[in-house]
Amino acid sequence: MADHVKSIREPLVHGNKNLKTITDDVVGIMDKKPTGLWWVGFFIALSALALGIVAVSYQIMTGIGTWGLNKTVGWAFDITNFVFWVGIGHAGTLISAILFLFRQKWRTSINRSAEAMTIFAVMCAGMFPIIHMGRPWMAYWMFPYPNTRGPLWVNFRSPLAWDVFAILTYLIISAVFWYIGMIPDLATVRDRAKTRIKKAVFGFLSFGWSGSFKTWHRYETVYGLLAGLAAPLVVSVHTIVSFDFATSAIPGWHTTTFPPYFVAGAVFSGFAMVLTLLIIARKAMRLEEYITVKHIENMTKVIILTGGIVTLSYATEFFMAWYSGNGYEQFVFLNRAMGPFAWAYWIMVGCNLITPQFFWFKKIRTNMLMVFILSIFINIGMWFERFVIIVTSLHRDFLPSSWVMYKPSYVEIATLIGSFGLFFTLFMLFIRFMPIISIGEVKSVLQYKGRSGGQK
Amino acid sequence: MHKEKKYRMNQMTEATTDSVVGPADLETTTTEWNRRDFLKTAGFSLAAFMTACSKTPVNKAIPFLIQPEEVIPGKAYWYASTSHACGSGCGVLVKNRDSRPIKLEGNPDHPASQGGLCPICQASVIELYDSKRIYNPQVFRKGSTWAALDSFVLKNLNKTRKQGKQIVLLTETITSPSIKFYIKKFLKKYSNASHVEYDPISYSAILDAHEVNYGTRFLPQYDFEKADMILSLDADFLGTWLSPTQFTKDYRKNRNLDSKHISKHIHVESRLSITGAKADKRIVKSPAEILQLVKDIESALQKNGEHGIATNIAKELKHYKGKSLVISGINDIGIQILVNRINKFLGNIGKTVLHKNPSFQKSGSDNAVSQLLTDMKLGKVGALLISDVNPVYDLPEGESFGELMKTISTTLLFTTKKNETAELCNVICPLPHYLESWSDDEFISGLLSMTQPTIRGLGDTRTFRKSLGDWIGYEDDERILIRNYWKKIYSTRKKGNLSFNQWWDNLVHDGFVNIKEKSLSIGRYKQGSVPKSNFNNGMTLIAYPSLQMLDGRHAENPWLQELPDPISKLTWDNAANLSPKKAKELGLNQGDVVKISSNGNSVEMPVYIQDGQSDKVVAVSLGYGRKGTERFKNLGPDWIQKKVTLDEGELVGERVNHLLERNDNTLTFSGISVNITKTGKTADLALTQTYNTLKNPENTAPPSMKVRPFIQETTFGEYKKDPSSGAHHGHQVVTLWKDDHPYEKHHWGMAIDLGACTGCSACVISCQVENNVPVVGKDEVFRRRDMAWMRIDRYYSGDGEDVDVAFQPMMCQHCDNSPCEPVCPVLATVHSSEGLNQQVYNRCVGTRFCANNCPYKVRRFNWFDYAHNDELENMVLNPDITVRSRGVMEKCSMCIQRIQEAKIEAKAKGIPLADGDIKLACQQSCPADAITFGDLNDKESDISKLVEDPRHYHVLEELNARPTVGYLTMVRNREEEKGGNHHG
Amino acid sequence: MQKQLKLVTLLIFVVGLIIVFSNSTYRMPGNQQNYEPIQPIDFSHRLHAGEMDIPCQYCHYGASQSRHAGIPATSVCMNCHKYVSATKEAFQLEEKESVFEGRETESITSVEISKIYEAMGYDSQGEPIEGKEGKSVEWVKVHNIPDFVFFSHKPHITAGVDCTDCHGDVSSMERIKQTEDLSMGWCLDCHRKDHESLDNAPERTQLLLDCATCHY
Amino acid sequence: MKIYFVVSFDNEYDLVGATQDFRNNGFNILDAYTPYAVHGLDKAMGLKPSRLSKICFGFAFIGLTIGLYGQYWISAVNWPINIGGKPWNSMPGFLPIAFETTVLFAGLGTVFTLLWRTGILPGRKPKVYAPAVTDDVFALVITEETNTFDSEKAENISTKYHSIEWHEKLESE
Repeated sequence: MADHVKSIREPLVHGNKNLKTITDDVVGIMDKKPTGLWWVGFFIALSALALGIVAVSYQIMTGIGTWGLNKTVGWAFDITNFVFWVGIGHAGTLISAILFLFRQKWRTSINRSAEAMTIFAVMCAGMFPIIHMGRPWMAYWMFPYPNTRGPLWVNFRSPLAWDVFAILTYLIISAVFWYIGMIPDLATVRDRAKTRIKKAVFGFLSFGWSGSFKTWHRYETVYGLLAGLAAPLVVSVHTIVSFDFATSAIPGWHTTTFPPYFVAGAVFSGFAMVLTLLIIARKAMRLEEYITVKHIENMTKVIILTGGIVTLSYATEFFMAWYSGNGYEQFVFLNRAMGPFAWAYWIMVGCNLITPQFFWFKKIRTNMLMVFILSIFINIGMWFERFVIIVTSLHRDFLPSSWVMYKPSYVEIATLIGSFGLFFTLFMLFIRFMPIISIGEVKSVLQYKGRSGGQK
Repeated sequence: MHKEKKYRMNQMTEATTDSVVGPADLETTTTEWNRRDFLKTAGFSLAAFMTACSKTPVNKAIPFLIQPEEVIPGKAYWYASTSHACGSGCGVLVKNRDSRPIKLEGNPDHPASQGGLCPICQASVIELYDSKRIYNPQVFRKGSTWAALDSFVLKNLNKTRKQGKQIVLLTETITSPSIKFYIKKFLKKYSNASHVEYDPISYSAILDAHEVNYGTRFLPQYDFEKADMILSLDADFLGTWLSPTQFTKDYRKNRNLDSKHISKHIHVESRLSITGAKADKRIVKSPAEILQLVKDIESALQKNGEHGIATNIAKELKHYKGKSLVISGINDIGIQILVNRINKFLGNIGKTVLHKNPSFQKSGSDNAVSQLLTDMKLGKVGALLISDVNPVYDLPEGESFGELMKTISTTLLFTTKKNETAELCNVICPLPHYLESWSDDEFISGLLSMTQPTIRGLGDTRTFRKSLGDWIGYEDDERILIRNYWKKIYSTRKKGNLSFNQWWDNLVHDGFVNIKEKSLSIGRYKQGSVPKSNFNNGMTLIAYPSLQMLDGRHAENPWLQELPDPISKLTWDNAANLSPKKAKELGLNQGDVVKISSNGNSVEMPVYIQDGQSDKVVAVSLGYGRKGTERFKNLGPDWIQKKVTLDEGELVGERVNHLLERNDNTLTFSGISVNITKTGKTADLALTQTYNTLKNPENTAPPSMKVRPFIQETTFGEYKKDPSSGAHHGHQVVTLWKDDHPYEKHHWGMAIDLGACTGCSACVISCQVENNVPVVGKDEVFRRRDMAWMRIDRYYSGDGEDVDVAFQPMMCQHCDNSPCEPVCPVLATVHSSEGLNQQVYNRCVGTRFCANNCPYKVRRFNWFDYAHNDELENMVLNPDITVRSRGVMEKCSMCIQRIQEAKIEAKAKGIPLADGDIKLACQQSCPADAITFGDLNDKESDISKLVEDPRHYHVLEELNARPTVGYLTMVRNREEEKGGNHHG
Repeated sequence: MQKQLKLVTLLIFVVGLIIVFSNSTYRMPGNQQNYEPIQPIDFSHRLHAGEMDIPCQYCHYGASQSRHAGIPATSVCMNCHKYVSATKEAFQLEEKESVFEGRETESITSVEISKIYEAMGYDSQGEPIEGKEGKSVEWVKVHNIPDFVFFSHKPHITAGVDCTDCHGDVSSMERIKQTEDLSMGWCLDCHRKDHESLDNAPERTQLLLDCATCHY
Repeated sequence: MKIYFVVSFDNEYDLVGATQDFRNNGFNILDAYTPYAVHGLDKAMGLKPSRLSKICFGFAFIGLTIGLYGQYWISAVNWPINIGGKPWNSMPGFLPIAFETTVLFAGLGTVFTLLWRTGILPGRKPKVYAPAVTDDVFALVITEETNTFDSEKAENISTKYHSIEWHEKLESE
């Protein structure tokens, strides 16, 4: 009497898939040889990574002087990249945790790749606090470990100490959340594996998962708990990253609007990066049926929301500066808009304010090429937002005698390219060797959850 | 009456020439694997962590062989000596650590320095350890011994006498009575010899004018303390003119705000100098206009004719008869004669212009030099002995002088360093640095200053006096030559009735002694006629001695090359300063390279737009383009984007001396007509400050704050009415926090009087010497990564010619609620229980958040490992302070090493620390006593009184960082009703 | 069976770790405790400071006046060793031998003391040789404080700290050994104590916990 | 002697129905093996809600106390250092890290308890009762003593819910 319920809602997975075809589609990608497009993407990413590694090792050997910094502008590309990559990381956890708590079923086909993107982005981000140090070989002093110096611990009042804990917790929790979610799929891959090595590797990786429902029952509880923990973590990590600026005394940084402004900016640039990646991945890996236009559309709607919040934040900053009557704050914002770095400021405002407005039109929302291009513009805008916040507030703050211009050095640009290289290399490897889509969860949202396919 | 012995006296009797410590054999014994590399790799590789008993680096401890008494390793002791860095003869105390001098401080009792020193003197200590000095005599550019050199010289001198040619001794002003005596003996021995004196920065016009007016050629002494009214015509007496440290000390004595009136200082100049910056009233005039002004003032004093500004200056001068002082730094006889007449008319002679005990600091004569040039052209000169001057560089006719030298058979140069003249001489006698030689000097008549060696001579050098002594036939050594001379004339010159030996020991111990003035026959005053001066009215050139380079003798000094010019903030270069209007007129902007040419000679240099400069003048600083500065070619860290600032064969800056003119026997440094042409090339100027005013830029100025309130300024009149005038607004300190940190023992504080600070930057160099601050090179300064812990911010207000200048020395403010401490993640910067912000170099990992968060931007970061591989130059490092490696933050530590040393000393003696026991390096060296340091918990200390002073304020008080460094409002003696506080 | 095997290997590993970490041979990098290098001259502190009870500051006179206690110059050794050129027993033995062999008793010099004479540029009898330049003895530094620490003996001597507190019982050491690890924590244990106990430093120690006390 | 009766279905609805039926008929259900978490199967098998959420709260509480007291002890008790004039006990400054340690302890604690409780650990071999359970087959395992097992009723229920396959297996203790 297995009747299937015809839902009035549009099916989440097109092309009347059934359980078997889903497994074949997703695991099939891992068996086939990668397409030419994949190899091209991989080599570009790898060469960028190599350039980055050369630049970073040269900088660590020679000194921070190889960057374009000076005594007034102590941070520029390094912390811009850090905040940029941490920001991108947050979309993944948002999709997998917060949308899970909101029971948004459409997240199932994109949450695995989004979480992977999170971990790779946070790894890129985690690299910068270490290499931006003058003496990275003493970086272990950032941890409060018992030592023979009295013991001399750590300054817990410093936002950088908070950053260390925040980024590490975020990396650990989202990695655990991603891996736990993947264990059932690894088991599926293990059972389908043909070659002995794959069987051994995935056998080891899948922790002996046998699909027992008693395990599933506890697994679902833990998955819910982890989602519950990861959700506030998203908001708290980027709040703490924004504290790096909010708790300082520099005009243009010292505003209480920073935490919500940064979190919205993070989700905004995170979703843009997810869009950029998935539009390529769905084309390259032929997953159009799983990552449907509906998914892309939903994500663009989130971008409209968060884009709006970011624009509101720009306006609030200007209003607060005017309203506060504090001459230094007013100067910083006038200097941002009309000073020497005005070009960066207008790129930022242009990208972050105008691009989301295009998504109001359904035609644009569903046109993959347009969405791809706009998502890139958003990330350019968001990179410049962090650059403008950091450099313009530093290069002209209180005493005019220390006003200075900043120009990036080649090593700094190479490090930025290197960080993109690292991100895309890891993502390419993930696409190639891991199940891109969470098989278990997609199966659980099929219209007809059985073997014989949709129309019985 | 033997005083309590404070300073050590050099016991060495004879200059030990046998075992000489050359630079080569100064190897140190660190093993190849020193501790810092070990820790660095340990941090990097965990392997060291695993090895149970890693090979410990073996360090040696090597004691003395024979223990010299009173020398305890690690304990500093002091010598009293005299500085020969710039020829104004300040008395110095030389701090000696482990038998090497590392720091100079002014001798508080010495009348010339009165405790202060100028930046040039502070920086001259590194030139002692210059591995590129000449360390042994050279004949025909081959190293040889003194004996061979002496025989060669004597042989040639006799040969020249036989040929009937002249022997010329060309020297700078000789201030040592013993050298004058031995020169007289030398001239007696060689009848055809003559002695010519000249000063690279010539003052001969003053001496010649006094010859016209008083019959004898002398330079009077100027007493700024008694001068209630000072009219200075382009004489930078607070910066580079004659004896700036002494003048600054005296100038400040007469500006005590508590007395009923303070001195009034009117300054007339064509370029902006630091004296002009401090003047109460500053008038900008080109040299020709200054000549006209002096004429008008002189005639206005005689009450004939109405001459506008000249008449009210004359009126004021008459008001201060007998208590005023008129001086001029322009090397033109006409102007100097007019100045003499005005001083005579006002009755200042004997009051502020002292003729009875004149100054012997400058007695060079341009006339004698032009005479020498004609003789050399006629080939009359057979032997040329040059001592410690560089004529090929200094004189306008430098090239031709060089050619003529080639025609002379024996040319001999006494010098410490290779320079332009040394290349053309066939005999070079290396001179010792003044810190390793004996000398007696009478810079001011009646004051004998002693110079004694503070280290055993590096290299095989010999002084000019010893060489003369050997050639005349005296066999004994340096010290005996001086001692015997003074023993002979002791009876005629002694004051008081000490035995000679006792007198001599006091002299060597104290560094100076007052002796009877030599009577100078000064004739009756004659009006004298004013010769026609040839300043022309078009575009003229002014070549001025810059505060760091003076006449270029210290061009090889890295500290001075990197010291930013107090006005233009330019380092490692000299530039053609043009006024903004003139530059716009010629279509030039900053950094364009222009060609300045005048009658055939030309020079190419970048333009610097200088506010407050006359439109008819282009000002260029002397002392640059000196051979020997090519050593700085690859100074500074090496990395891919490093811009090599000196190409092959290029020198630091451009030589300008060949543009000077010599008309009717005086060397004119200003008023030379030039024309300026664009060359289309551009050059980077390494400036340490590129935004020069407290006004916000036009397009981004917020309505609520047009001008930033960091400088408070008022006039003396308003100050008398309301002492807190000029203050911006009271700031009431509000805090939510419980005060967990009361300062029970000490609470160190500092106050800087903006009215006193002249911007001379002696504090910047003194701080650099004391705290081992590295030199980074032109490219790094251009990238704004200079390392000096102190910077002097110079803010203009007003624009064009009528500009007010304010100097604000800015260093770490040691805030109580410091923004930098809470943001450091590894506790590398924390607050001490005595109110100081501590920067722990070995704990810092270099995140640089503290530097970003500091509102005053006073923190410096070690971007690279700055090279310390010159073994000899490392001798100047202060052993009490760690030399920072790369990746570490550093900043003003308020000379914590001096505070600790004084506390340890007081605790050892069991007496409490008194106010004034601790003097910071900057405070000690300041000629204007602008910096006060002390314990805020001690209510009787100077600093506590200053904190209560209504003039006292903090910069950025509204941030509630609660800095402990306070500033005092600048008070100018000026009547303008708007209080002159453009600074708003 | 397979489970027991795993348990056993785990146990061995833990025990091994405890052995390695606990015994004194293992030291963190930079910790020089029990460092006892061979010196160029086998100078015995037991004999000089112990038996003959020469006060520390006779040779290390810098301790009360400067940051370095200072190793004595060779001329300080010569104050006594100009007369003492060998041990008393050696002299008595020589006398007995010379009487036995019926020859003159020459003055003998022990091996170590001859090194002093050689350093001073003297002959084996301790007489100066014309024109011979002496060379200081290159002692091996035992107590090496890192160069970013400004340790000064003077305030410690003023505060009445005894030499043995930091250098251990030197008067019983044949060769100087670093007994304490001289780590920052070790110094702070003393700096944290209230100093009523020490005679003339009765102040509270909060001042001594400032970083600038030792790091600048 | 125990007997294991394994029945496989090809869709989740049959599995849930069959499980409910077996339980009503008093069979002892060992476990079900499904490719994904079937909704409603836990009620059908009569599983109690998992105690892991309480354990998660426990770990979170531990994390919070360690975070807060740890920072206070370090900053104000062990070595109080004056940092920018801030009071010794600057509680607001300790909150961010306290939150992070709470989440970290809660997350890791719960996950390790899960892995330990369900026995899925790296290198473990899976227990396989029916093939392709991780692909598209839904299996149910009943275990009874051999003598009390009514195999005939079991087969009726299996066929009633169109089971695709079933078999019995004897497992020696």
